[in-house]
Amino acid sequence: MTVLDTELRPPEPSRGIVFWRRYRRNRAALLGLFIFAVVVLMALTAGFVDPGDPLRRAGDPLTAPFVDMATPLGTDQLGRDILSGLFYGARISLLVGVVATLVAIAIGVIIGALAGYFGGWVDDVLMRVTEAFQTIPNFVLLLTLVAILGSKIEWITLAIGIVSWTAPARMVRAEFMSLRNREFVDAARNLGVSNTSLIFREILPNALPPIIVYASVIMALSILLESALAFLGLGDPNYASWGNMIGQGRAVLRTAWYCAAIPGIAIVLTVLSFSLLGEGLNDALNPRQKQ
Amino acid sequence: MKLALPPILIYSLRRLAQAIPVIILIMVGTFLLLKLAPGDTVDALVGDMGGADAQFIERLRVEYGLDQPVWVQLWRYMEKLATFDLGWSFVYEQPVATVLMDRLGTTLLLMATSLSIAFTVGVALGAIAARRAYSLTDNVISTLGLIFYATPSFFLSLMMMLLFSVKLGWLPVGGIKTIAGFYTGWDHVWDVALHLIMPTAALSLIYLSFYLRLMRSSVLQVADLDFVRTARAKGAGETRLMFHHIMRNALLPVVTLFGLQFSTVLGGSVVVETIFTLPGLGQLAYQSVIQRDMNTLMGIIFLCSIIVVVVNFLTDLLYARLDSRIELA
Amino acid sequence: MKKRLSRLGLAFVGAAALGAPIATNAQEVKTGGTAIIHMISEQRTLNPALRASTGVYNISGKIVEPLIDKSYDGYEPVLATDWSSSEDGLAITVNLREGVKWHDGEDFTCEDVSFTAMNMWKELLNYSSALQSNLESVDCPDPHTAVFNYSKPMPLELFVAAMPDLGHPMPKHLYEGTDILKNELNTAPIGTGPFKFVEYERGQYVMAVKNEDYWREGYPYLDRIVWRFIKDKSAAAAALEAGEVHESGFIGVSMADVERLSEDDRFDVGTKGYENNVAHSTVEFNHRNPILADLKVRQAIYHGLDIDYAIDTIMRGFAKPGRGPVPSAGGANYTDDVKTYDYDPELAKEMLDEAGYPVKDDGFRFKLRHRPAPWGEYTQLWAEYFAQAMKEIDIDVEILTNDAPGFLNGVYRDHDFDTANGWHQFRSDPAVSTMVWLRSGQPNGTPWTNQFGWQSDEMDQMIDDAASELDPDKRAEMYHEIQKKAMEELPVIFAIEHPFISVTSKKLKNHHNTPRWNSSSWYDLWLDE
Amino acid sequence: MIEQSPILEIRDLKIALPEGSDRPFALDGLNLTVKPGEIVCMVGESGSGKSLSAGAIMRLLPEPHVHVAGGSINFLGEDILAKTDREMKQIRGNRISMIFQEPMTALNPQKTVGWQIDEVLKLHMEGNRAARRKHAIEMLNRVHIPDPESAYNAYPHQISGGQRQRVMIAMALSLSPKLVIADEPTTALDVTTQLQILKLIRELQQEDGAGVLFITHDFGVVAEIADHVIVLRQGEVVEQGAADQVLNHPQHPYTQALIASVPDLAPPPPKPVSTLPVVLKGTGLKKTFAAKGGLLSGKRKAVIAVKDLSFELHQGETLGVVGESGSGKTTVSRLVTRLLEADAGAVDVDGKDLLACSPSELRGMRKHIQMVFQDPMASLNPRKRVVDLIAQGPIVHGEDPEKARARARELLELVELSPAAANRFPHEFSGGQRQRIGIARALAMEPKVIVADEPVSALDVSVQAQVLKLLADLRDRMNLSLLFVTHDLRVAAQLCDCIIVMQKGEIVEAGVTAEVFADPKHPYTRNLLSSIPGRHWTPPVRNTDAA
Repeated sequence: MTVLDTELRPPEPSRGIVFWRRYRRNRAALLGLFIFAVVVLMALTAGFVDPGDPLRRAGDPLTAPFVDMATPLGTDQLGRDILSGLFYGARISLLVGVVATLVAIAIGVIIGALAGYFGGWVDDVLMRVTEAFQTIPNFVLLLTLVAILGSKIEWITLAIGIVSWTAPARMVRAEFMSLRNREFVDAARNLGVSNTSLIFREILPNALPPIIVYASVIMALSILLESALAFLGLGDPNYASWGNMIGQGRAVLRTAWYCAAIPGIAIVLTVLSFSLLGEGLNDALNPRQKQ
Repeated sequence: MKLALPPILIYSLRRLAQAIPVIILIMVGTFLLLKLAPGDTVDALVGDMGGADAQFIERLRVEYGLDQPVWVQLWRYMEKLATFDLGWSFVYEQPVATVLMDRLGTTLLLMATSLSIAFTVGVALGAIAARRAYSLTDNVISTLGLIFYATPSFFLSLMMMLLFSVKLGWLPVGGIKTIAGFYTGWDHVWDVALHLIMPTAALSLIYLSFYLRLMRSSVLQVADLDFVRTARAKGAGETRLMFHHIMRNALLPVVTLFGLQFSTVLGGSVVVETIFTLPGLGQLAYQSVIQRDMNTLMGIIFLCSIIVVVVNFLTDLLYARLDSRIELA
Repeated sequence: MKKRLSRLGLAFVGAAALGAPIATNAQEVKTGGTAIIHMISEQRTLNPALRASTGVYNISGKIVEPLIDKSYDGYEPVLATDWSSSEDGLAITVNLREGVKWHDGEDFTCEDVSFTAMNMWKELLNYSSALQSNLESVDCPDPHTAVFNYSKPMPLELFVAAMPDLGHPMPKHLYEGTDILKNELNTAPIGTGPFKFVEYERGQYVMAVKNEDYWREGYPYLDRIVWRFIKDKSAAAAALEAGEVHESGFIGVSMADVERLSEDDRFDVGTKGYENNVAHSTVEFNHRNPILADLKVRQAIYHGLDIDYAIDTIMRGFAKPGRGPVPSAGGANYTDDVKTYDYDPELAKEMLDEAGYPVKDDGFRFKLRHRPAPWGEYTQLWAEYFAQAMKEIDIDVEILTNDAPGFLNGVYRDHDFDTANGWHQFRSDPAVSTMVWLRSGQPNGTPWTNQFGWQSDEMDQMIDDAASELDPDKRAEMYHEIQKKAMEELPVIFAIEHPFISVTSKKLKNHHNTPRWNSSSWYDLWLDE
Repeated sequence: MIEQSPILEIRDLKIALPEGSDRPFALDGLNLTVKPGEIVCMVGESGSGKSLSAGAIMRLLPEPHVHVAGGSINFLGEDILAKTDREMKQIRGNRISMIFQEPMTALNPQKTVGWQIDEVLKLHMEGNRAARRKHAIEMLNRVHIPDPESAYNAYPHQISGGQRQRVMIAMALSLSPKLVIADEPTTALDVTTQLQILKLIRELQQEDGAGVLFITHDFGVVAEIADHVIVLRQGEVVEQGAADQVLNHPQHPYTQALIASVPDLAPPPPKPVSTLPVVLKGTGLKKTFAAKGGLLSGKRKAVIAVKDLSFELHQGETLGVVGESGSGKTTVSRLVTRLLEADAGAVDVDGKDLLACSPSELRGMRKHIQMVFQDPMASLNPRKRVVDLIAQGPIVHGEDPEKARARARELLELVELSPAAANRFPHEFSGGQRQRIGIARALAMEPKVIVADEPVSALDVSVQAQVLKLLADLRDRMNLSLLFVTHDLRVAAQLCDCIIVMQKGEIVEAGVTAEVFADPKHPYTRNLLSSIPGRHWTPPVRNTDAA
């Protein structure tokens, strides 16, 4: 034997670097990241680009894009600046996307973790509840929740989170079921680690990668759901949101296409970026599926 | 198996026994949830009428039993439901069962066509993309899939309507048939098909993209499995590999998704049915929510639960058919 | 802005010229064909004696006829031939048309009127049950004479004005002994009208065919009418353009499309035919809020609203500023000699300062929780404009969006709002419509009534007096006074008066030739195809 | 014997790996000849490139990432590398066929056995359905499948692992190929089955006169079957020659070291019967699993994993639990640590019944009985640094975190790892190193008993030897008591003082290792012992120690 097994390999680069290396191999994912960065930047700089209220009257109603440089992307029916709406809308869309996703993931993780970890009747009960939620068409449930709670953006976001948790719950449950009998969990249990620690310290971090990837899907769907609500006139009119802009813009679609089309394209691109981001994350976090 | 019943029947009964608590949970939950909403169906009706005087409103409430405590209302409803009586719709002034049956056909037609198109086309494109992974074909298909996925269905619907109905005049704007057309036989079928093209497209594209992406990764995964290597070592060609070895195994996760998505599609059809004025359950559900038409909404949810249970049962059977590892007997 | 505003006038003139039957004589009438009419909402019941709503009349008005209809020349006898009142106003005698048959072949008689009046109009019909609450009996001295007996005087003018909407007799022989509310005929009506009900596909359409035995000889011209339910306004516009629909009434397409289609020479676009169906876009105050109980604040808010701008952008010029509870279409009862509030944000700010509401550190004077009615595009836009305009005078507005029951409940039952907006329809006579906005003592939970916590004994007295005044001139005078007072005290802002707008294919002829055309029987409508 | 022309001749074969791999060539200069009727064994540890050579012969390399970069492959005198895809399809399965390692995954789960055999015939043979069916059943007969007719219609999951491998062999040999490539065909099988399969391959190959290229990592198997041996290391041939020559007179140091790593079948001399106290005692342990029924059968069948098991482990002693898969030996390791709840019985650790403890008592008791797990990949939480992994136990039990970490670093040295390893994550280590970390983790608790569940079965033979040596050293130095679960009789022979032989959840034989090996009483034990591959071959005297 020439090589001793106890010799260490050269240290590997940090997780972050490895992650980034894997991520950047996917060129589409880089594009996704770029668009996402642009959207985030828009959300952050909204206050600099237009310090005023994006809902105020900024010019003559229905000014076409590139006509008046005070409102470069034109104005809507009430003379609101579309560019400013686009920037402030990025905030709302991201907020809805991120918070609703967090809500959905949080509920999903708790339910899925308990069901998957304990199994037995806990699993049975929790899965029946999950099935019940899954059986009700989620958009109908969303409409019902919005009918109950009203169209405040906070409630809408919460409601979107509430209708989106079943898929992550099932994923977390499946992950937990496969991880709970892994040897490292047994090893930790054998050290005397408590159930709570096993669930949250040992298993959860290992169950997260597919959930993180799926989060990008929820985020995308949340934005689509918010816009569909707004389309049906159930958006929160106190904020400039892309969904609201489309919802109102469609009334003037035939005469002032830009009112709906510009935020529409913004939604398509944002959702697209989430989706590409998700694929990149998948490549980076679950490297088994290699190119 | 000691009982002399055929296994499929026993399995069905077992599934039914599992489904009943879920359905009861759903029904009670929905009932109480809807009761939390401000206002009731009388408010909605009066709003629709353009107003009414106070006695009239009071009388309606008593008539509809809305003056009773919630628990009494719930108990009465569940009692009736236990005999499969879905009650009376105060908004439609018809038995809920009639209201639902009127709509069910359209919805099933729309959902069935959308899902089957999404499924077949998605699976086919996904398989093609996976077999030509990372080529131009794959990139085109994957990009299309992403765009389908990212475009809100209402946006797509409006754009299609603008193009195909208004500008080109090829397709009707909405509805399920030409109303004063009085078509019969194949003309009628053709007429309905024409009306369904755009709604089907609008509804199916996002699911198509789901299936496409899932199928693509599933095929890529299965193609890496050992038995595919075995088949290749046997001298099987790529086509044979695809159809005899990869396809069936790769379809399994897609079939699972299919079962899970059925109720989501019903939700998605709310918007599409609204835009294309298709008299389906999705639109009915939305209307029932904003009209607080408890009985109708409960009926829809009930019907939907049953459909979902049946569809899941069928996908399980299909799954068992596809996956010989699952014993049928 | 001024240019747009003039459109309203033009539209009326143009439509009037076009609508008068004589003017179309130049063209020969064609018979046959199917008219397809867009309906934005679906009432689901088609019995006008159970539900008073334009959505019902729009369809069933062709199948079931009222005793009296309204024309541009006044009231037009339909199933009634003439009517008179006793001196004391306690009995109204109506002579009925002879030789009229129900669609199932039975004769139409006073028994039908009596049955319907006592069992439906008085008991079950919204709005009508208040109107007919003093109705004691309907006697039938002979098959074609009906005598309405009241316990308190009923002004004949009010009775007649109510009849076009609230005076549809239904066949006694098909309703007697049944549960009226669950009678199948409520969704498949049998009437005396020029069209017979054929089928009702829920969510899709209602179809009616020509009544060959119609009492007006030689009518109707059309073979068939189909009402299509299209909820989405953009889809409706597309259907109009694709020729799949001939008419869309009650602003069934978005205002932008109204404007666009008005420039399309395939369509007649106008407000004619809705003189009986004018509505007000409102701003409603919750006077329980001490800030809003202050008249100065309400006046300041009115000064802060640029009504002309709102008419121009939201209503595309198809409207005019409101002048109180009676619209300009209200005939003799209307006056424009009232206090007005011009757009003047600076003045508004001054008034708010004076009222003791200076701008605070957060940049606002106070905050209003505003509930907009969810009646579609323009109530929504009007709410957003309201919020926009209030911010200009440093009032913060939070809009609370709800669906219809949520809104009605929030405003009219729970009173959980500061301001609200919606629109309310004027039904030819102030006594049966807008007065409920001002009269106190309305039971809690009754929508579109004074649930604002505003109470004025003087106003209540004026309203009661006007309602029972039998002399039309005096009555009109009283309503002028009410309007003046309402504009001074501003319990509600009747901000914009807008008639409804219809988009009609030019293939339809004789359309919009009565002041409640969409609700009328269309016996003379024809299609040039 | 007449010198026959070779079936396969590989000259100077080079297989290139994708850029960024740890070496440029997976195989660098492979020379090899397979003659008719000859079994050529290619031996090497993981990563030696032995499986890729099979891929190259079949032209089934995952191109373009991995591709042939030079050399020639001649099959019956024709250049394989010059063939078109079409021609290759004709050759594959027909004239060259392959047997794979994992018969469960190598067969399509969705097709019947018959269909899969029929597929080869359909692809390469003229003849109608009936003729093909007849041929297939004949082949199933030849591989000694009990009921060929019903096996023909069975799905792979419905037959046992050994039968599946027989099906693979039937499939591979059905067209009497000239060359059979067997890629670790018995690695996934139990020892008794393994022997049968090896015999079968030998038997059929002799009947057909085919050449066999047999790829394996196991010198025992080599000793059992090989005519000719090639030893590979890191893509390079270090030694080749006749089997006898290589096995008994290895020339190259690497070969020597590898052979030296093969545990000797001779058990250690029996220790005097221990008088030391019993540290672990199992009494009447029982465990039944509710196996999941089929989709349509609601009832779950009960599978008895362990029934009525009792044993004693004295301090400083190593007790081996030996058995094939399904014997319940792994369940035992989980029961005594209470990672699984037993249905009945008691486990006395240090005089206290572990199974009767309340959850909080249990947590306290756990430090007395620690475990080393089988899978070095799965047993370390990939998201934790090594130092935290080792220190976790003491910290949970109330040790000061700083002290625990310092101790963890010391333990790393004890298991012969550099202290630099402390701050790394598990994926940065090799399998053997990870197993050392696992041992350190168990030691950190200073337990009374260590339960080791197949701790070396996932390791290459040379690494295995080192880890076993470490375990033995630590045991002796620290006077550890070990419960050692293994399927490998050679490993058991080397380490265990006493053994328990299990079959289907029951102890069939127990006793001092040397005695059991020398004179097995139970037929099953005898069968096991006589199935050990290469049992007749005694590795040459170790002239070098395992280093």
